[in-house]
This record gives sequence, structure tokens and C-alpha cells, in this order.
Amino acid sequence: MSSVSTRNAPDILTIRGLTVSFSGFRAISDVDLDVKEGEIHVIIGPNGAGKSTLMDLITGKTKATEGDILFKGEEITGKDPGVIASKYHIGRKFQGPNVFDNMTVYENIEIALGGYTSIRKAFSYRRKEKQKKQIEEVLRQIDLYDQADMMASELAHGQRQWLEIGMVIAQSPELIILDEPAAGMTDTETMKTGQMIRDLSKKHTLIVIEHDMEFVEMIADYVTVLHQGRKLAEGPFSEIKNNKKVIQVYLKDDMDEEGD
Amino acid sequence: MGTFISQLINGLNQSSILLIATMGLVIIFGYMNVTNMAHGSMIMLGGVSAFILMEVLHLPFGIALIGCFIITGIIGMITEKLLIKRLYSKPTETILATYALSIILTELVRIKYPLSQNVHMPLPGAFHIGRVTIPYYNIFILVFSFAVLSLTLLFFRKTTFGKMLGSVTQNRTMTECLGIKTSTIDTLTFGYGAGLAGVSGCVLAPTTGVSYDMGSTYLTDTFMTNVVGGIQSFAGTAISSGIIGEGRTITAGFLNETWAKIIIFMIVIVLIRFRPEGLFTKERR
Amino acid sequence: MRKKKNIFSKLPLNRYFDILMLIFLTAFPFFTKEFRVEMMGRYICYAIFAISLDLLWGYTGLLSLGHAVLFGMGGYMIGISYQIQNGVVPAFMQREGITEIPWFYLPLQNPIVASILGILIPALFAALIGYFVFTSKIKGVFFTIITLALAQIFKDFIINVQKYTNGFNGLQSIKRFSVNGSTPLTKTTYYYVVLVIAVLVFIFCLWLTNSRVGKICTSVRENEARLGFLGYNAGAFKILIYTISGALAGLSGVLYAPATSTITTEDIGVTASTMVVIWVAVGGRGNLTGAVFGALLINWAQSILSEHFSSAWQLIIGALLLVVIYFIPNGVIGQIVALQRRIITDRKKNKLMEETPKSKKMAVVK
Amino acid sequence: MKNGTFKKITAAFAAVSVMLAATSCGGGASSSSSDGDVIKVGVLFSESGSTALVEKTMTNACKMAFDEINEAGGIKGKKIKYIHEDYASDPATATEKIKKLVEQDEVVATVGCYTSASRQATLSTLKDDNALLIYPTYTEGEEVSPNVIYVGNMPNQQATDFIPWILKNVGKKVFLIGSDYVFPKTCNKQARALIEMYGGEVVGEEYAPLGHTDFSTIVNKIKDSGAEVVYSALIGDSNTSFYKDYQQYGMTADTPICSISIDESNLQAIGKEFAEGHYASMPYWSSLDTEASKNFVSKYNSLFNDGTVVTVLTEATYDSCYLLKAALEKVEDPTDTTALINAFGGITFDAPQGEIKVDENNHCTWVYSRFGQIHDGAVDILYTTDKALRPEPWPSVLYPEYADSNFMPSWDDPLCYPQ
Repeated sequence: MSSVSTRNAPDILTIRGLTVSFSGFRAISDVDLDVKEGEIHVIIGPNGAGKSTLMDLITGKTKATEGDILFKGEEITGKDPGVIASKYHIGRKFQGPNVFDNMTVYENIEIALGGYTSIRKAFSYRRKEKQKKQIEEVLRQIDLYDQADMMASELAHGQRQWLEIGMVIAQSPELIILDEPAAGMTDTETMKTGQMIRDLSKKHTLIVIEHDMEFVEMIADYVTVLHQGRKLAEGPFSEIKNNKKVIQVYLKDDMDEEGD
Repeated sequence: MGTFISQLINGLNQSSILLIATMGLVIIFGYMNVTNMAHGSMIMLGGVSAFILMEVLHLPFGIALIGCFIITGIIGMITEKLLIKRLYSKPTETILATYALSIILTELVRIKYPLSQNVHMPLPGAFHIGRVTIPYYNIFILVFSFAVLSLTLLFFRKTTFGKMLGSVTQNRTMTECLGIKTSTIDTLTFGYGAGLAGVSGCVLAPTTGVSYDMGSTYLTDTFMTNVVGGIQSFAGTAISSGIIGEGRTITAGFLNETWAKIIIFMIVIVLIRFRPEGLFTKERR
Repeated sequence: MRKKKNIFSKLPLNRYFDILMLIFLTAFPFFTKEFRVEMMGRYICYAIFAISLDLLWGYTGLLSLGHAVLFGMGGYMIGISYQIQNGVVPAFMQREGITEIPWFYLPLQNPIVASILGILIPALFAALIGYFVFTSKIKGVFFTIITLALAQIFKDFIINVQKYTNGFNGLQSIKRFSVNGSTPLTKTTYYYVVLVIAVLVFIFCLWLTNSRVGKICTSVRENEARLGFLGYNAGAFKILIYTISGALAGLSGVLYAPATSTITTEDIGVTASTMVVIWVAVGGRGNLTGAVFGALLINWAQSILSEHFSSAWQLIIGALLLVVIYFIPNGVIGQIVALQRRIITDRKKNKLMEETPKSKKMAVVK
Repeated sequence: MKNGTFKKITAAFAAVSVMLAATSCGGGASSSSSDGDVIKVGVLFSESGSTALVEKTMTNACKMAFDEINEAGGIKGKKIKYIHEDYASDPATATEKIKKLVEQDEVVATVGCYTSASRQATLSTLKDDNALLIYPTYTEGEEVSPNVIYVGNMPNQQATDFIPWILKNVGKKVFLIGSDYVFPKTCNKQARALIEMYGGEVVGEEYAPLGHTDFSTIVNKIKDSGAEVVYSALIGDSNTSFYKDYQQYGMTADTPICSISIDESNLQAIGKEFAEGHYASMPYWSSLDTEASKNFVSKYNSLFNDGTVVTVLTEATYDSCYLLKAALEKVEDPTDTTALINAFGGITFDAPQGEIKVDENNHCTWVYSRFGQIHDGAVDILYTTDKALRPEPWPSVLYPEYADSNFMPSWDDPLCYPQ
């Protein structure tokens, strides 16, 4: 276990010895991870470090070869995505906007609204004041209130990213996973997104995957660095920033990439 | 027992027919991800080309085989350029467009050749072993389909061009980065798949005769075979055509043809249910 | 829709079109010959059939090439019913040496029971196939292939068990719902019965597709994987919609067989299944209007045009389909709806820009 | 805003009324011409769909016959106007089209339908509207509708002479095969009874799905059964594969196939070498060496160069038209359907196959029985009945109880036809 951990809150997500391999290639190899309640836990690492795969494992998209994932002490390893989302309240925003294109913004949020996912509940769902208020609140949070009746496909890129964040919020999850939420955004939009995430952390725990170091600095409570499927380092951002191994492996890589 | 053995041998014939008819689909459906509802029509076109080459122009069977490959291959390439190119990653539109194409091809052939046409048997005669008869032509189909299978495998695994085809279909963006012109590759691959369908039509022509609707029966059979074997797997397709061909023939030996079809279909559905990625494919990422 | 005073409160154009079609169909018997009315009645049955496919394909994105199987099941239920009225063993069974009505046909003697079974059995069958297909990892195209094979096999099956189905010759003399030997409904009355049921089906589907369940189905079409991460079991919803679609397809079959007085294996095979796909594709999928319009238009055109272009009809259909795919991919009605949508959105965008010029400017400056 | 909507509705209304106008024009044009100097006859054959090809030759035959009749002065000075409708090989469409012909075009009779399914689909309309269909295809029988004249032969007319001959000259152990549907199964049921009656033995019976192409299994079963002759009622393109597989899997014409369901168009597809030496039975073969037949074939071939060939169906359809002409000449008012139907009883026609006659009582037709051996892609006729054979819709060999009542149940029996 890492010695740098000074965090006191209980674990919301605990990962032990997680490994997954695809036809012999170990994409994630023996990873341990603790996410504390209420924190913004940022995962960084160069391309191919296994960040998204790790998220796939947590949300049930990919099945682990070895190891355990515990949500509040309960085993969720190998469960179906639907179960993990509806029963354990883990919401995920994917890399790149992943929304329902030919539906309106309003409908997107409405579908995401947690608690009506079974067939029976879906039939008994009525759009009453309570639901409307809930949806409108989310729309305000992601600043898409005025665009409610537009098709998701008609939104700008950044707005689509927010829409997906909104969908995750509407799920009212305890743990939110955001995969590169600020990718492809203008500076203003990135700022706005950062603020959105900080606001979110008042009510939720967040895992955020990010590339952009400025953005990480802005939001991160705690950072884990992955490299080639292994955990390289973890700690508060200030510590990570000065970690030699990290600088060597990651920051250098990152600079190379930006140089492309 | 006698029935069983003779049916087992007959099954080999059906299996090899299924194999050669499905191979084009492995390329077009499996590798290129194009749900080609016109596959049956392309088999039919091969048959019609065989009729024209062998019965109208009186060319030998060997030349007809190559001719059919070239003719349907070219038609395939034209199809790809005109129709399919604009529909990659639109599965539903592809199904509709290829279905429309199959209607058009069938109707055009029907107008020219409304009657079912005879194509003479290039290899008459048969082996007789006890009560079991094996026509020479069946042995030819068996050998030929495995030859085509091996050639195709060699082509895909060993030649630079074949590897290029493989990599384009596997990872489009990456090969584009490497500066390979994917659109040409796509056209050629599609043409190759269509050409294989044409060859199978040519092989079938002497046994079934040629008619404008000869492809329709093969459409579902070939898709089933391909799906059971694993859509990208030539070896899997070979095994699944063996299973389906043998299963159907042996069942028909003891029951009748219709029930054999129904029973094998139900088994196929159950198989697909539990092995959607095909019986003989390792799970991919 | 939300109560918000803006241009959105206006209905999409296709809903006006629905009303027009309804007016047209209601008035239709007043100015045509009876056999044309009968014909149109048959096309309305096709329209219901097309709606059932639209639910499955247009809304949920599952293309079935074997939908006529479910349609045919409904038709055969009612068809059998009129072969065994009053306990008479039909000639085709007697020919095969059957002297008593088989036990599994006994409940069908009552046409009302047969109609209900004609809806339930296809629904159950769809649920069963749905269970097999949608609880596994089978992707969209595979569903299409399986249904295609199903259509072929089912037709072979019906032909094969000719003892019970009269095989290739099909079933004839299906009455327009005479119960216990009462006089069948007149052609025009039956036309209106079918029309009313069609309207009810349409309203039901309108409600369904605008309900949460319907929206979930649309999300299945849009992005099934995403739906899973929102906590849904997409498979369950797919089974549900396939079942509903099956029931409606069965219902259309139940109505269709008495409308033509016959049901044969031509109505259940691959060709029949692909025809309905073409109607929906041409009319436009995912808005109900297109399905109805496509079914009525193409059948009507076929009937009128086949008097002149009969041998080229299939060619025309093939070409039409290609034109639709490449030039109006949303179908005729779909294209109109999309156009209206675009105009409204453009207006909306302009309006938003006028309202918030400052923030926009800031974004640009920064 | 409201104004815009109104405009749209108006526009749509306009569109609909254009459509309506088109419809009513289509309806009006043909119904207005029901004047006194033409007799309208319907022709109902497919131009598209699976059976279009076979039906093309039937349409041609109608055209040829009616043109001949008109050239010869028509019927009592009135020309025949035939209206062709395409039912696209689909029984439901056949229902629709027969209604159109009867109710809109008001034809006096219709010559048409190929498959039994399409004929049966028209029956309830024929009954409701009291209309007449003249059906030229050979059929399985066991159905007689008061509104249909069956010009095609009944199975007994192919089998009663053929089977004893086979048993005597070819072999006594018979294997029955057929396509998997009503016609072959009914014919084979009758064949089985005849075979047993004449001291033969049925050693096997198999059915293949329509359009089936792999007959190796069935050929193996035939081989295992020790059959001396195969009696076949296979339909359509399946024949091509069957005859080929038969030879490929080591069977020869020493164990011949005796077919009651192939005609000249199938022979062309099967190929000379595979059909050689086998037998077939039909009321008419285009190889028939009589003046009438030769004239018929050459005239057909000179008129139609569309890939079709003269078959028994062509001939029967041609006969149907002439039988209709004869019946029309007998009645006062051609629109009196009941009188017209009654007029058919006992009518004769000197057809290409010889003189045929519509039975006085059961609406079927007396035709010849001819069979022969296939040689060089054509049938060498070995046997012809002296005169036309009596039609037995319910064959006496299976239904002795009907032998005294014109080989059919009474007209009001529900078994008589689907009602």
C-alpha cells in the first residue's frame, strides 16, 4: 500500500490485484487502487497506459482476468454494466461524447434519470413536477437549459461533452467516472467544465481520467499514475508533479506527443 | 449403418459446396463487415457466366472457372465503387442496398434467361465402392474448395498484398496513416470476395443447372455457415460447413429433407445463442 | 411534450399528414367500387403490419427480415378457424386420413378465440426468439440473418405439415368474422372495422413511442452500449418491443386473412418479409406515418402500375429502393420531418445567438 | 403560424385529390367500354414472381387463340376483347385481380391461374360474384367448383394407363418421389393405389422441399430400396438436379424415372444426356406427329420468340380459349354466367392433341393420355389412348363410392370445394 495516503474518508472503491489480459497481452497488471468517498481522484498516464481499460473493468464493460473490485466493500467484479450502474450507482462518461444523437437534449437527460430502469418502472414512469424539476436542474447544471429541445447531434462538441456529464448526473450515482471530460474543448469551456466538476464533488465521488496537466491541477484531490498497465505512483498532485519517475515516463511522453 | 456411411459421404459433398459458397462471404461479411444480401445473386451470376462461357462460347471448364472469377469479380468491384463505398459503417443501409441490388441482378438475368439452363457435366462418371457411389465431380468439388481455401489463406497470410488487405479491414485508420490507399484495397477485396462467389456459382452450375433464382437458396445457408464458424475465420467456416452439411445430410437420411433443414436451423440458433462469436473463434477484445 | 410557449408546441408535419390520410381513408368507400374498398382494406392491414415493423426497426433499430412469419401466424390462426367451423374436418385433412379435428386446433373453432390466439402466439414466439437472440451478445446484423433464416424455414415448415395447413395451397374461404354461422360482415363494414383497429393501433404506438419505454427503445437504436451504462438491461427492452411488435404483426395477419379470404405460404416467406421492409424504408422509418404511407403507396402503385409494367415491377422496386437509400435515406415522410426539424432548429439557433451575444463574444475573444 | 398550417393542409388535400382523380380515372376508363359489340374475357396469369416463366407461355397461348378467333370473325360477329392481369405469382394478388376483372371490367369469363393455390384463392370471389374461371393447368383433383371449368387433366388421365404399362414393361418395384406439397402427394396416393391394384409394389416414398437441389440422399434411398422404377411428381427446377444427381450417383435409365410432371421446358434445363431413356406422361407433347399439332407448334414458334417453348400447358390454355368460344356461341346472352357454365357441358374441340370434350357433369375435361421415352431431349411417344379419357376428379381407384356420381361428391357437399 502506498505510504503517501493521508486521506481519512472510507473507501468507496477498492481495487486489489486487478489484472486483465487480451490474448496474452496484459493490458492491466496487478493494479491496486483506493478511491475515498468525496474526493476527485484523477488517473493520468500516457496513451496505452490502460486508463480506459481500468474504467471498462470497473463499469463491467470488460471482465477481469484476476483480482477484485469492491464497491463499498461489496464485490462487483464481473457484474454486468447494467447492474453496476443501476444497483451500485456508478455512472460513467465515456471518452468522446457518447450520447443519443437523434434524441433531444431533454430526452437524453430524461432517459438517464436514475431509478426507472426496469421495464415495470419504465412503464409506470410519469413526467410529473418532481421529475421535471430534476431534469431542469441537471440542464441548468450543465448549462444546456436553452438547448433542451435541440437534438444532441445538433450541439457543439463541448456541449455534447456536458450533455453526457449531465446524463451521468441524472443517474444520481455515488461514484462518477469521467473519461477525458475536457477533451476537445475551448479554454472557456474547459474552465467551465472544471467548475462543473468541482461543484459535482460536493455531492459525489469522482474518478477522472485526464491528459491536460493544467486541468488536472485545477480539479485533482488525489492522483494515480498508470504506466503500461501498472501503477507507477500516487499522491496529491503537488507530489506527483515532482515525482522523478513520473516526470521521466509520463510528462516526457506527453510532451513528445504534443510535439507531434 | 449403410445409410449412415453413404450419407456421411454425401454430406461431404454438401459440406464442400457450402464451404466454397461461403468463402466469398467470409471476406465480404467477415473481413469487410458488409452484410451482403446480394451474395446469392453473385453466386447466380457465376452460374450464368459459366453457362455463357461453357454452353454458348464452348470454352473448357477450367477456363470457365477463371472466367467466372474475373467476371463476377469485376461486377463486384463495380458494385463496391458505385454502391457499397458510401455505406461502410451503415449496416442497415448496406443490407437494403445489397438487397435492392440482388433484386435488380435477378430481374435482369430473368429477362435474358427466363428458363433454367443446362450446363454440361465436365467430369461425368463415378467411383463405386460397394453400394456407395462417389461421383468424380464431387471429389473435384471437395478438392477444389480446399484448394481455394488454402490459396486464399496463403494469399492473406503470406503475400504483402494479402496482408495489406487484412490490415485495412482490421484497422482502417491505422493503415490510412501508413499511407495505404484504403479505397483501392476495399474495392479489390470486395472484388475478390465476389469473385469467389462467382467461382462457387460456376462449380454449382453443372449439378443444379442455372436459373435466375438459384442464388436465393444459398443466401441463408451461407450466412448461417459463416456465423456458426466465426465470421472472420476461414478455418472455422470450413469446420462449420462440415458440421452443417453433414448434419443436414445425415438427418435427411433418417427423416426427410424439410425436417433436416428445420432441425439444423434450430441447432444453429442455439449455437449462435451460446457462441455468438462463432464456434471456432477466440474471443477478441 | 413540455409545456413551453415556443415554436415547439407545434406538431411535426407528419401528424397533419396522419390526419389527412385518415380523412382520405374514411371517405374512400364513398367514391370507389366495392372491390377497390376491399383492396384498400387489405392495404390497411399491411399498414398495421408495417407499423409493427416500424416499432422494431424504425424505433429500436432491429431489422427483421422474417417479420412475415409473425404476420402469417396470425393469418393462419384465423384461417384454420374457418376451415373447422361446426366441427367439420376440412377436405385437405380428410385427404390425409384425418377423421377428427386435431386437439390443438379445437380452441380455434371459435373465431374470436382464434383471433386472440393469432395475436398471442406470434407475441410468444417473438418473445422466445427474442430471448434467444437478445440475451446473448448477438449484434444487430446477426438478428437480421437469423430472422431471414427463420422466414425461409417457417415457410418450408408450413408447406411440409400440409396435413394440418394444406401446405403450398394455403387456406381459403376465410370469412369476414362470422361467428357461429352468422352472416359475415359486409365488405364495407369490415373495411371500417379494420380502419378503426388501425387507428387504435396507431394511437397505441404513438403513445408507446412517446412514453419512457419508447424512448428507451429509441436509445437502444441510438447507442445500445451507452444505455447499459445508464443501468438499463437493453436486452429486456428489446425482447419487450419484439413481443409487442409480434403481437401487432399477428393482429395484422388476423385482420388480413378475412380481408382477402385467403392466406398462403406466399404471405409468410422471405419475399413477403422483405416487401414490408421496403415499404417502411420508402415511407420513412421511425415516425409511424412513413410506415403507413409506404405500405399504402407502394401497394396501391403496384396494383395500378402492374397493369402496365408488370414484368418490370420488381426491377422498379429494386431501383426505387436504391434511390431511397442514396438520396432520401430517411424515406419520404422522414425527409419531410427532418426538413421541418432543420428549419426549426436553425430558427432556434439564431434566436439563441441574438439573446446571448455577449457570452458568445467573450468566448470568441478568449 | 396558423395560416401556415392551413396552407400546408390545403396543399396536402390538393395532393390527395390528385391521387384520387388518378384512381377514379383508372377505374373509369375500362368500365365505360362495356358496349355491345365486344365480349370481354379476362386473362389472369403472372408476369412476375416465381411462376412467371411458366405462365408466360400460357398468356401467349391465350393471345394466339383469341387473335385467331377474332380474325375468323369472332363470336356471332362480336370480337373478343381480352384483358390481361398479372397476379405476380401471389395467391392474395390473384384474389384481388379476379375481383378487378369480374367487378370492374365485367368480363364474361376468365382464363387463368397456374398454381392450385392461386386457383383456390379465387374460388370465394367466383362464388360470391357468380363468375367463371377456366383453369388450364393439370391439377391434383379432389376439388370441383361449380364456377370453374377444369381443362387441364386430372391425375387419373396420366396414371391409369401409364402405371399398368410401367409395371408390365419396366418393373414392379416402384419408388415414389415428389415435391413436398399437395399436387405430388395427391398424385402419388393415387399412383400407390394403382400400383398395388396391378400387382406392383411400392418400395419407398420421399418428398423434397420445393426448389430443393441436392438429391444425393434421395438417390441413395432409391438405390437402397431395390427399386426397379421411379415414379416422379417432382416440380420445376428440382427436376434438373434430380435427373443429374440420379446419373451422378450411379443410377441409369435401366431403372428409369417415370415422371408425370415434366414437360418440354424442364427437358431443356435437365440436359439431353441426363434425361435420355427416362419416361414421361402428359396429355400432349409438342413432338406429337399430327398435322394439327405440327401447325400449332410452328405457329406458336413463329409468333413468340421469347424463350418459351410449347408444352402441355400451352396447348391446354389454347384449348381453354376455344372451349370458351364454343360455349359462348351456344348461349344467348354471354353475360348470363349460369347459362354459360351450363353450356360447357358436352362441348367438344378438335384440339392439337385430338378431340377433347368437357364432361357433361363434373366440369372436368376428357383428354388423351400419352406417354413416351425421352430421346435426344424430346419425347418419343410410345402410347396414345384411342380417344380422350374420362376425367375422374375423385379417382375411382381411391373413391369407389363416387364412381356412380360422376366421380365427385354432390355439389352441395362441403368436400366438393373449399367454401
